[in-house]
Amino acid sequence: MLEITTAHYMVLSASLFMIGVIGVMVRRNIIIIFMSIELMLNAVNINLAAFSYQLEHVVGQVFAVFVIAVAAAEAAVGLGIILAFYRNKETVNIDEMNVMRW
Amino acid sequence: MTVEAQRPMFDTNEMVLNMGPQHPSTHGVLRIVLHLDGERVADSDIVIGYLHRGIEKLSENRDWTQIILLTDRMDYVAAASTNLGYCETVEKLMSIEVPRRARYVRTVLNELQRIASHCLWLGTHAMDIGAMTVFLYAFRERELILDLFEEYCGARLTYNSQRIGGLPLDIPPGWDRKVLEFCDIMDSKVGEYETLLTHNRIWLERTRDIGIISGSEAVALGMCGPALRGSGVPRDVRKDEPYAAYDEMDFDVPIGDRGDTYDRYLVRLEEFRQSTRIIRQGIEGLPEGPFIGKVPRLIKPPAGETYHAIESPKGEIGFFIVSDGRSTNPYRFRVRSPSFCNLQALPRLIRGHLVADVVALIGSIDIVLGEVDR
Amino acid sequence: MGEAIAFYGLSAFILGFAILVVTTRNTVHSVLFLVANFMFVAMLYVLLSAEFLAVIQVLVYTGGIVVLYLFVVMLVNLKGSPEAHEDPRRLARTGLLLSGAVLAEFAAIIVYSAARPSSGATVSDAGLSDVGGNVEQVGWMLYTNYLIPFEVASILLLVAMVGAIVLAKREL
Amino acid sequence: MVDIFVIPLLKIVILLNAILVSVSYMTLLERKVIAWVQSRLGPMRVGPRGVLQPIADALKLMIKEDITPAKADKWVFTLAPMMVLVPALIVFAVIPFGPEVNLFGRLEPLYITDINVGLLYIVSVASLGVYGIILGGWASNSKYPLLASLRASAQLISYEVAVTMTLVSMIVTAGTLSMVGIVEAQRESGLWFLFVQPVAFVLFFIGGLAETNRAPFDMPEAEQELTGGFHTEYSGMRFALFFLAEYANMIVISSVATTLFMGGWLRPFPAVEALGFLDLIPSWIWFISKTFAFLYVFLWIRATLPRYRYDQLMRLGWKVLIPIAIGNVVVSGVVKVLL
Repeated sequence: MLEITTAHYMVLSASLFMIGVIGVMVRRNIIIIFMSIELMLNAVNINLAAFSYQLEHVVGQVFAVFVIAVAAAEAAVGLGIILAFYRNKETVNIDEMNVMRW
Repeated sequence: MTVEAQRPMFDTNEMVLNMGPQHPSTHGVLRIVLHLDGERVADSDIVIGYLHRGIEKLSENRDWTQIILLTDRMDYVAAASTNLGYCETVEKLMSIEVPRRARYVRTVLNELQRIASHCLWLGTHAMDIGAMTVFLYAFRERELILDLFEEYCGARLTYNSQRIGGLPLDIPPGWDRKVLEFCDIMDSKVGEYETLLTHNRIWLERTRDIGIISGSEAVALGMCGPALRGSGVPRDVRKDEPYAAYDEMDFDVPIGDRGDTYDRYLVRLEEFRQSTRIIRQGIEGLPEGPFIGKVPRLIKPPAGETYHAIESPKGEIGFFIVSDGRSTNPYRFRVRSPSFCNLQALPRLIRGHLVADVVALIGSIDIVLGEVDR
Repeated sequence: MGEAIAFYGLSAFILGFAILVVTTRNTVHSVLFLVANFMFVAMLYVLLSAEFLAVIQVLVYTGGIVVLYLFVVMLVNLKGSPEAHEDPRRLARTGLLLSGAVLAEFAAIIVYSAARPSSGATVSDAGLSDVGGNVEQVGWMLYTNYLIPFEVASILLLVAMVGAIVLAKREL
Repeated sequence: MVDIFVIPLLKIVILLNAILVSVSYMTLLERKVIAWVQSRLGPMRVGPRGVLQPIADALKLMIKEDITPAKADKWVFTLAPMMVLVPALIVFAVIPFGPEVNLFGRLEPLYITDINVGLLYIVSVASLGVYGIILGGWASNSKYPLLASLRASAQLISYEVAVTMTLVSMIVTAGTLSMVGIVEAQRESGLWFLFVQPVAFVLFFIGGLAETNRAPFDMPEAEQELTGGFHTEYSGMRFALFFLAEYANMIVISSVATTLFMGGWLRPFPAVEALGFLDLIPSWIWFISKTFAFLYVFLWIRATLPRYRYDQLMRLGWKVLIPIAIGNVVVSGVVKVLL
């Protein structure tokens, strides 16, 4: 147990990912759902960094950088949508986001 | 803080913000209810009356000389001008001839008062826009004027410096020389203010094109004084209806051309220079003679009514007084105060501007709440 | 030994804060826990000698993206956050499903690493200096082998920026 | 054991105390400098010529009642001042106050650590300070602080872009991210980078003023407009923490500017042999005096200039500073490749 292997990092990553999934499934507040997605992306990054460490190659880190870039884009657009939606419907409950237009 | 508590903090449409009555840059107890669209002022309500002491009603129960004391408390940063306005009105009502020497000293006092008041305005106005050093520089010079006033009448703020028919005292010996010395100091210090502000890019950005008001609109809103002259209207009671010794003085009335905050600033800065010019003329041409005219022991003006206005630092301050000719106090006493009239233009000025401009514009119209609320 | 303490400590914090993010009612607190979570993930990257990634994590994620979240949370200013499904049993079903998935995943990892011990060489043995948080190496990779993905990512960011402005602006 | 635990801990303790003392004395310096500019004396009562004023202030702030507004979010309200101060303090870990010097027979560097992503570390940690400001304003549950904190965070994020772009051009020039490496690069080139990258220096300085919320960019705490800014509802020690953070940030910006542009601990004109006698002055004194020169300029500007309006500030940041910074990066890159 005292020897930390890549498997340890994978278990951590899997657990973090699952917490993110649970957040997405259970919570109704779309902002929380977005944050859960960020948690999942972080879990992926931990995996990438761990494999990069194991394989002694930086390509994993390069991919993690791309993931962060995509996360930034996703957050910007997603939050823009939340704001636009909130302005019209005065809610952030995902159950009420059931129309294609308003 | 909140006017409508049930409103969410960030309504997407409008937010109501209460500025004052305890706010560091509303210059007293002015309260402005701002309806904000983002940070832009969509509309505003001005709430006054927090400093109402009923001076007008009070005056109707005081005898004529006691009222001078009350006028001190109206525009408390320019008490000498209010004193003068009241005394001249009563003199007009009673047709008292004021000796020439008294009229000259009154002119000098009035102009000293104008410089002191403008110093206070400049300091606070610059402070509102964030230039804190100007504040202390301007107060440094104001202090010299207060010293001069103290030497003349013993008080530093509420002077009680005029009497009906003339002055309470002749000028102390050597005072005239000190006043001239002060004029020299003042002329150089105005240059200092100008170095700090006039060509400062940030100052220009903060004041240019902020609160533009055209001359006709300003007249329609009843604006007066430097705030009106900044819009290009050459209205100055000192020139148009000379009182005291202004008809014998040579001076210019500076006017602006755009009517923005910067122009109002320039007009007042130029008035510093014109005031020292008038003071020099007043001291150098000071005639000999008595300092108070022939005034009856009991002041009891004949029945009648009169209106008389003078140019106070803030603008045209007018007194409308009715005497019934029987009692020793006025039947009706009413003041047209420049701060009040200028304040009416504020909602028009701040509409469409940002919150930060609101404080710049309050400074730019130069109000004193003691005079607004009376 | 030191690595084990660091790993378990960080993992506990990461998972703890992640759970708090998902369970907290107050959205602002939730964002704060997310910040803490990201900081600990950054520390984990340092443990994996990916310093560049750690710094980028703090700079972009914590200092940028989450601030954006905070902004939005304040702008929408929720009094009571919307909660609860119409069907409460759905929660239980989801939970069951997800626990199964997690268990399966753990099993897979353990089986995998037990079955192929040779490739699952302990990372503690791995040379730190070769991979080790080398900014130059990451930069080199980004600008040579991964130049086209890099450019695509920048276009993506540009598009996202334009999109976010279009969406959030009240009237154009 | 001594090398990995005792020495660094000792250094951290010494540095932390030095920083906190200099931060509190910054308040005195500010009051004195501004007073002199305004032809006043400044604090004179506590101690000879007022030198004990910061201690009196600290005592006063500590014994004052620490008020939490009834409707405030108590946890966040308490946490916010710390979240501002901590990033400002941990940045000092990578700032090199001097090279390796001989102390009691040991060769010790005058910095806590030299990591290979030093500059990025500073940028990223500094970007965390914005949380404290936003949360402080939000947790107060009051309008003016909220408005001020939104302003502050928008300002910090905007100017962070410009400052980071400026730092990129410095990285290109120096060829390293390590703070020590940047100073060494200046020694090798024999020139302070101030003369190599004057545009970057000006941009960094303006951006630094905005990042530390100093005049003329001090809208977040524009007391004339917002009655005090994001810390309106704070009192006592928590209020003091916000101020400690502001001054600590000023020192950070000055130290980083010194390291990047003014040769860090190097003497002026490090390549000119004729000035070798200046090396008699210890390196850390050079560093501290340069930093103080910067701080003095900060105060001088505060005493002189009016305040920008919020939209003008944003316009300046996005339409002037960021384009120039990007252009500067491109030019630096091209020059670096061509030379």
